[in-house]
Amino acid sequence: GDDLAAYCLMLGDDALVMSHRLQQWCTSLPELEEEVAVANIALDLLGQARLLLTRGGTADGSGRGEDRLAFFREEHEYRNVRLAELVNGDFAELVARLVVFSTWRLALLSRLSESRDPVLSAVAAKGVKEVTYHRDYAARWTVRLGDGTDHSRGRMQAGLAVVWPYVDELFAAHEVELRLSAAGVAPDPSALRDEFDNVLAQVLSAATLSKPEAGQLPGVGGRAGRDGVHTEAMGYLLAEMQSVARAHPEATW
Amino acid sequence: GDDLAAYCLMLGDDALVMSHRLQQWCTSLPELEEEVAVANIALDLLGQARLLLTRGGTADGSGRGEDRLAFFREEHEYRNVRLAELVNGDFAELVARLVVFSTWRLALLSRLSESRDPVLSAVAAKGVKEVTYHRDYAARWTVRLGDGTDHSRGRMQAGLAVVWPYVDELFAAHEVELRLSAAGVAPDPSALRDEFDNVLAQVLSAATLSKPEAGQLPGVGGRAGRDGVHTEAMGYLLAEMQSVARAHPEATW
Amino acid sequence: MTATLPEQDLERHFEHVIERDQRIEPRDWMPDGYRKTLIRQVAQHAHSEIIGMQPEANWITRAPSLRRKAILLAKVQDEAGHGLYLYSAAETLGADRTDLTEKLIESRQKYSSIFNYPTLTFADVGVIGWLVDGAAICNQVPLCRSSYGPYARGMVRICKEESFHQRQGYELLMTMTRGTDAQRRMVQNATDRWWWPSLMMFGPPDDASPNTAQSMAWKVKRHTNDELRQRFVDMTAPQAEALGVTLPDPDLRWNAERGHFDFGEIDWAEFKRVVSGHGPCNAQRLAQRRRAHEDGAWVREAAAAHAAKHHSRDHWRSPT
Amino acid sequence: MTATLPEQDLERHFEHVIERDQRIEPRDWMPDGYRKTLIRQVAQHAHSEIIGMQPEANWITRAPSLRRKAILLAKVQDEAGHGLYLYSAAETLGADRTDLTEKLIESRQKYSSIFNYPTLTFADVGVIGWLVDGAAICNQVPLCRSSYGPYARGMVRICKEESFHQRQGYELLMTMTRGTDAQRRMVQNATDRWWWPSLMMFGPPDDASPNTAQSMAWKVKRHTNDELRQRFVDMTAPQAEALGVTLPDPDLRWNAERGHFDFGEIDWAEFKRVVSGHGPCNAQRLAQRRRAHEDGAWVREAAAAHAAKHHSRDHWRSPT
Repeated sequence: GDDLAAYCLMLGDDALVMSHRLQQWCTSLPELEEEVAVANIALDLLGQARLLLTRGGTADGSGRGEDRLAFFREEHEYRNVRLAELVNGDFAELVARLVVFSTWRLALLSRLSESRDPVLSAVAAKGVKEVTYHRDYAARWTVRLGDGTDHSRGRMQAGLAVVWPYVDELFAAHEVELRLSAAGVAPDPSALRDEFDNVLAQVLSAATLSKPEAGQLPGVGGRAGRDGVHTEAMGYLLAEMQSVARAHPEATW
Repeated sequence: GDDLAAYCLMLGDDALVMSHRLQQWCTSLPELEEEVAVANIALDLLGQARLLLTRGGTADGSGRGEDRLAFFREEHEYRNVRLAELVNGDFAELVARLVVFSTWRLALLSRLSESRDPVLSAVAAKGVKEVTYHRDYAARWTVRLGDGTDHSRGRMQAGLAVVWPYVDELFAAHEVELRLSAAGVAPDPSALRDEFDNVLAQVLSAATLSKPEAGQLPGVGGRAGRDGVHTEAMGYLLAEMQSVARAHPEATW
Repeated sequence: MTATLPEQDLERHFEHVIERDQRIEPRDWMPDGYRKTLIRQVAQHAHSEIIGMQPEANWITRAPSLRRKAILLAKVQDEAGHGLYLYSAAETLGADRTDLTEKLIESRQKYSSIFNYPTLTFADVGVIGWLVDGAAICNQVPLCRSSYGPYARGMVRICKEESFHQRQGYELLMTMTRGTDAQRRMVQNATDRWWWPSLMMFGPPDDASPNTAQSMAWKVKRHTNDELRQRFVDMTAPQAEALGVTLPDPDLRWNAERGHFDFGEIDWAEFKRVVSGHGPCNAQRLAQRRRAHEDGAWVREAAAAHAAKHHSRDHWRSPT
Repeated sequence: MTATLPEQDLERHFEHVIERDQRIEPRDWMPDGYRKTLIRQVAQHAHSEIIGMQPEANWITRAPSLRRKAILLAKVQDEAGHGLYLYSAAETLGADRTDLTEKLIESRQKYSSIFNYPTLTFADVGVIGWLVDGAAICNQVPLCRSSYGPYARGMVRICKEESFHQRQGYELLMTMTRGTDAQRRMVQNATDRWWWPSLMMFGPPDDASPNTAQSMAWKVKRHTNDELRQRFVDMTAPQAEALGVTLPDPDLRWNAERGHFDFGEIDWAEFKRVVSGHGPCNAQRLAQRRRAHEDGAWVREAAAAHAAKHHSRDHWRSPT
């Protein structure tokens, strides 16, 4: 129960926090088509977050609903990977983050759709369709920017360098994930690395870009997002996201 | 009592919110000397805010302390002018806002130091010394940037254009101010305009800059900062400022 | 074929189509004035959808429930979609989207003035759905019968989505007014701020609206401003009562004789100020649109360069 | 005068001054190695003050009481002041502040690794005051007797302010541990994260610190790393007990025989990673410093241009 709940929060928080960063792009994108597409991706992830948080609140017996979990947890209770919380940069950074995030998430959800937990499996199966589109969208833009102008190529390469230090964390297994993997409920994150590397290699090759050399961002005392240890960006994100809900703790909306 | 309290909140909120915007500059300034100076101005204004909010909480008999007022009021209860809440731009915008804000505030505090209210008068007298320095600092930078390079001159002129629409609001008298003015407690804001215009004219002339032609930002249905009607920037500012205090409403610090 | 007909016959055909309430289509001949009027109308509508995203997008990241966040995000996305759709309709008239965007950014074309007011609380999201979308629907439902085919068809789809948004807004307000005192105060406060600007959405009074006659003759406008405004007030006043909020107009009351609600005088001086660029958010809205457009220039250039290299065929195919 | 003395005599004079615990002053002759070592030491210290502003400045705008906000803002301001003061001291050795800033930004000079950890809660502000300033004081108090005059005098002032900061940090923690459960948890959590990095502030163990001997001979360092580390642990362990927090080291205990606290093994691999640029915030801290410096370039140029025009005399005088 507790492991399953913790796992639902991990994947749910990834989606919720990443969705927040995409929401912040709203009205700032380079074309209206991108406004529609990025809002759509943000909506898909928000939908995934809602299902996963709801499942998490049921699984741990706490009876906390999606809103209780989204708006009344403290930073250290959030389980998302730090890639999701990274402060927004330019459009190239958005594309870079999205291609990394959705390639990883698609690999994860594909395997999770075979989970022994029927709810997780159903949520994942639905997510696979969505994230397949996200990955394609991000990959197409990676190629357009990488193989566009000299200027865009430089910016796309720089965008990749910004997000790359957050990559290893995606594949580092938390003990909860290891136990659920042993139980056939969730994949071992480290098993997703090959698929990720292969897809990224294809995309980068089509984009005439090279894989960044950046070192990896360590945790604090070995603890990172999955343990509730985040970056300094996270507190500001939650302050914004939770401000109205917390100003009216007794309200229903 | 209520008018006096409202007035203390007006001047206190001006200082608190402006101080917040200066605090956000911390570690981003062009020189270490500017780090020291801007932090110093932010500290002075924070000190003024604390005295004024405390006085406000006493005057209205509510017994609310400075922290209750700073961290647990809603946006519409904040009485600051909208100039104070404007989102930070570049260093030229900072200088432009500071030269406008402190020229106005110095004119105000000078007269307020002769208030019939002994507390207000003492707070103002202390503030006059501080804000005299703020104004000099901002005026010196206005001149340096205006009469520096062609590039800096253009940016300084642009910075002035950004803040100028917020100027008229500084001199628009709220009914509370009019009643307190009649009672000899506070100056009528409109009476400060000449001094402001004169000082700004001198600074701009020394800086070889021209007075912006920008139109003035109206309120909403005639209501603006002094009535608790702010800009869209204000909600984000308060979400950040109040986040920790509101997450721990029972705590003492 | 039509190209060989003399201008007089073309004009007679055009008028005949209009008279019989049929549709003018992109390749049909149309008078220059008709084309210009429509381009302006459709472009302004498109601009309004795009600028109109901003006041609502302002609350997406702070929406206090995930369900409301999803609803709001979907709504703002719909507005982007409407904008795209409408720019396409304008392109069928020979306009160019890039050119229209430039005109918006340089203040040479307008958008609905309602979006020059700030959204100050989450209740504003509900009130915009209720009043602003409500007024937009009153304005737009008749345009589903616009004489210009692509616009009329676009409006059918857009109106359907707008009335969905309107119901969602009203439902949010219902939930809030049944909630805490603070929530009820927020709703009242937002209603106070948005009511009069909503009435201004129908444009100047008929006696100060010189283009109305021609537009109505061309059937690109089907009712006068004052007719639509009255319809909106008649529809909205009972909704306000059902919500338990007070519309900020002491003169608002049912007139049994007229069979309509009477209402107070609109502050037309404020209307003119805001239309002419001096509302609380005009500069902010345009600056945001300009920033997005300028910051995106390198991206659009890259996409164009890539398309030119690869004959508009993407180089990357998803591994399956 | 001194310029005419043979090098040997100069060196003898220098060593004599050092031996007698007198001060070397900027215009005195000094060996190249001494000068270089000192420039590096003082510059690293200056850089540490400047980079050290960031983790604390992170909480200024969110400080949960106005009193704590003022204390924190004043502290961060003090750090900027220390930085200025120390860069000046480095300049007395012939270094150039602009050049030192470039070296920092390009990672050619280091700063204290402790600032490469994130501040995750407001309790971190208190713990930094208590542990990080506490460790800094242990390091720096002996430097008030540095053989180099300007640095020694700077350290007197800086240490005075640092111990003020340290008391304020401890006092914040006292208040928090007497507060709510959530506050106590925050303090414990912050202590858990900062304890080991604080111990690393004293540098590698003596047997891996090859420069210590020369620095001690020159009296620019007065105690070994391990001596200072022990002193810090001995000072801090009882403070932790008074606060009611647990230091995250199961091996920490009083050793009556030694008259010191024993403590566990430091993770020197982590130390090396962070020192060599791979801590949780190295990139972020340098990027922020670089951004401020680059964004400010046009301002510094303008100031220089203005000064050149007006012979460094400001053109504007305050009307009085």
